[in-house]
Amino acid sequence: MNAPKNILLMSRRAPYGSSAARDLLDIALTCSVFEQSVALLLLDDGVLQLLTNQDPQVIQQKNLNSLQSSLSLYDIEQIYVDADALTHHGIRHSELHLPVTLLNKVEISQLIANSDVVLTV
Amino acid sequence: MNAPKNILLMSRRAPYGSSAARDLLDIALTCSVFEQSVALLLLDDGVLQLLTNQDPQVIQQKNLNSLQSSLSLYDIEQIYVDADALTHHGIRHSELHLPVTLLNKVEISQLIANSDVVLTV
Amino acid sequence: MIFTVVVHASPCQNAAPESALRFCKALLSAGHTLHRVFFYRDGVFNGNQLISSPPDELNTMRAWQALAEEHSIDLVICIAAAIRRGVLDSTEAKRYEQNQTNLAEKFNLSGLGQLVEACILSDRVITFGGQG
Amino acid sequence: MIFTVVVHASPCQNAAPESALRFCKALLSAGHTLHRVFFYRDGVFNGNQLISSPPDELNTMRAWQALAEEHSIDLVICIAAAIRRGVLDSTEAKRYEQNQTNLAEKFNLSGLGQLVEACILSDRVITFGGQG
Amino acid sequence: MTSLHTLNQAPSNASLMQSCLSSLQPDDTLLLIEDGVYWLLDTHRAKFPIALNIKALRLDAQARGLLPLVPEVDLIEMDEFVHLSVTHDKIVSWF
Amino acid sequence: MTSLHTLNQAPSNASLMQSCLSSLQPDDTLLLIEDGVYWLLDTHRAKFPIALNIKALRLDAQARGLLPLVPEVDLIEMDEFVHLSVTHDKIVSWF
Repeated sequence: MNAPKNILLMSRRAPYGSSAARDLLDIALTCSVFEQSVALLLLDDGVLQLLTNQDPQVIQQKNLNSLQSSLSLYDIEQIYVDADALTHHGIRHSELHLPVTLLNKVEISQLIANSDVVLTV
Repeated sequence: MNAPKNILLMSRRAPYGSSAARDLLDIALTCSVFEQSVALLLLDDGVLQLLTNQDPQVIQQKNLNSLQSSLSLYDIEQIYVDADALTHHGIRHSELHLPVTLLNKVEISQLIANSDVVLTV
Repeated sequence: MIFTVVVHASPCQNAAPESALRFCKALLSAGHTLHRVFFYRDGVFNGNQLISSPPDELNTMRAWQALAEEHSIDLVICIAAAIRRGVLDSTEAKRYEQNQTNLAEKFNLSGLGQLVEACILSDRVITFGGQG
Repeated sequence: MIFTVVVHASPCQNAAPESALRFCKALLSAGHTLHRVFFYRDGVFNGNQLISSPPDELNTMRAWQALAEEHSIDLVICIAAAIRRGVLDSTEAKRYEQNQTNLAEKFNLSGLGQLVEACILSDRVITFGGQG
Repeated sequence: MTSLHTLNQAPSNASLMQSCLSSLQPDDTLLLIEDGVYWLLDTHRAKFPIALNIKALRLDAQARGLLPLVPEVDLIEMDEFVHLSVTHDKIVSWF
Repeated sequence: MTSLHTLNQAPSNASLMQSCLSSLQPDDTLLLIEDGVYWLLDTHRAKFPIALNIKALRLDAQARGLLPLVPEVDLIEMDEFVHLSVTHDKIVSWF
């Protein structure tokens, strides 16, 4: 058995306009099932995936907030957010649905550097 | 028989990375067959569609320059290019494959205003 | 007024087809006429019969069919785009030597001329597209 | 080295699948191993049997098949993404009560676990994607 | 002739918004749909010209959790989308 | 660990390039592929840090008519793409 890898899942996409946010979560849950160390990194419009109060039933889509809430059940706790992107959108940390770690640009580049595999969605 | 409409076909996309450029030309030729007045407007990365010296055989795609050359056979002469976009990419008028009319932002907004139908690709 | 709606994006990965559907329903509710829905580029995947959606999600293909059923809407798929992407009725399947088909009922394959004709005959044309 | 290649985009509208193909050929020429090609999201359309391309254009689906034939490559299509988008083999067609199929030979439907397993077993993983 | 402009991409696509804004005539309307509704967030909206006629689809804003964060007065229903497409002479789609 | 970054979108997607550039470490390489090769045009390239290791796929540049317009020294073949993905510890794809 190989040692667990550090898999980083990265997304820059807003939710619902495309399926990227949901597809990212599906990979994350699968990584967890395979007992890999998985981290999520949300950049640019990707930070919008974490806004609270989502109500996508009105456009007949699954609620991402509910899926996000299940991440901790799978021991996925490393959720990293680009602090500059939050500022860019004028969103406060408290308006996010999950506990996250804010990173600056240098920390983001180090997170990428320290990962074994990076998957983009 | 209705009077011919002024149909404006607009694209902001670079060629080959997506099929937008080719799909735009296909609509243009069809408009001409239906004897409508058709104009092309290329904005942003769309101006890159007109670069000369394209050689997409190496990536097994059809050469857009050849398709573009056939536009005049269909009496499609109104090809408008965003002058600012050319400047942005540092491309000279002489590096374009077809004779085009350069427009500034005000002229672009007037061209859109004066069209009966605008189709985006 | 007479409307034509153009769809450039595939369902699942893109919200554009669902927006287009809601717009069609709203214009019909307001008493307007929907001359045609024209599916171009990756939009041709809207007419793929083989799509199955989870029970709590919208099946866009079935929703188009239901709309066509209720209001006799002309759902036209660009034939050239469909052949490149593999969305075939039985005529095209025969022509391209395929022994399976996947074009959903209520959708028809036809040429880009149907888009241009719709532009000529409609008071308003609106495109729903995505990146790519 | 052992590579895995991931493809997120559909052919026709997007250059990513063709880039992925060229990359696969180049790594095999260099003597590396291609553990798997995994098709996710709209990438599942790469395995649509019903695609026909004009004679002077690349048929990406056939090119993947030829690669798999020559080098025994594992071409895996994400089953959940494929069912939503309507790319079915005969088992799934039966399960979803469809009487046609369109999964091309040499491609196999399987779960996202095949992507994660590939990440574990490969030295390098590279994704080819597009907007959307 | 007037135009209704629709725009469906999130704020990282700044060049799309720039092209759209510079093509607007005074009597045109900009309608934000799908991921375009995020442009209503204060930090983005502040960059728009004051005289701009701007609206966004309520359904898309509600789906994305934006109702507490954006001005109620800018939100419209689907029937108003249809109405705007009738009262303007044509529709220009930015995507 | 070093990364090979690939980027495949044209210059109107400025925020993608910005995210990519700010995530680069000194020993990383940026490889422009597909529509990403347009970033090699002088006006765009001038904005990159001088120390950046940057390459672009020749096939994609040739297809798009860029050979007369971009520096020959930056162009690489497919086998060098594979080589770069071996000599870096992982690949990060920006699209």
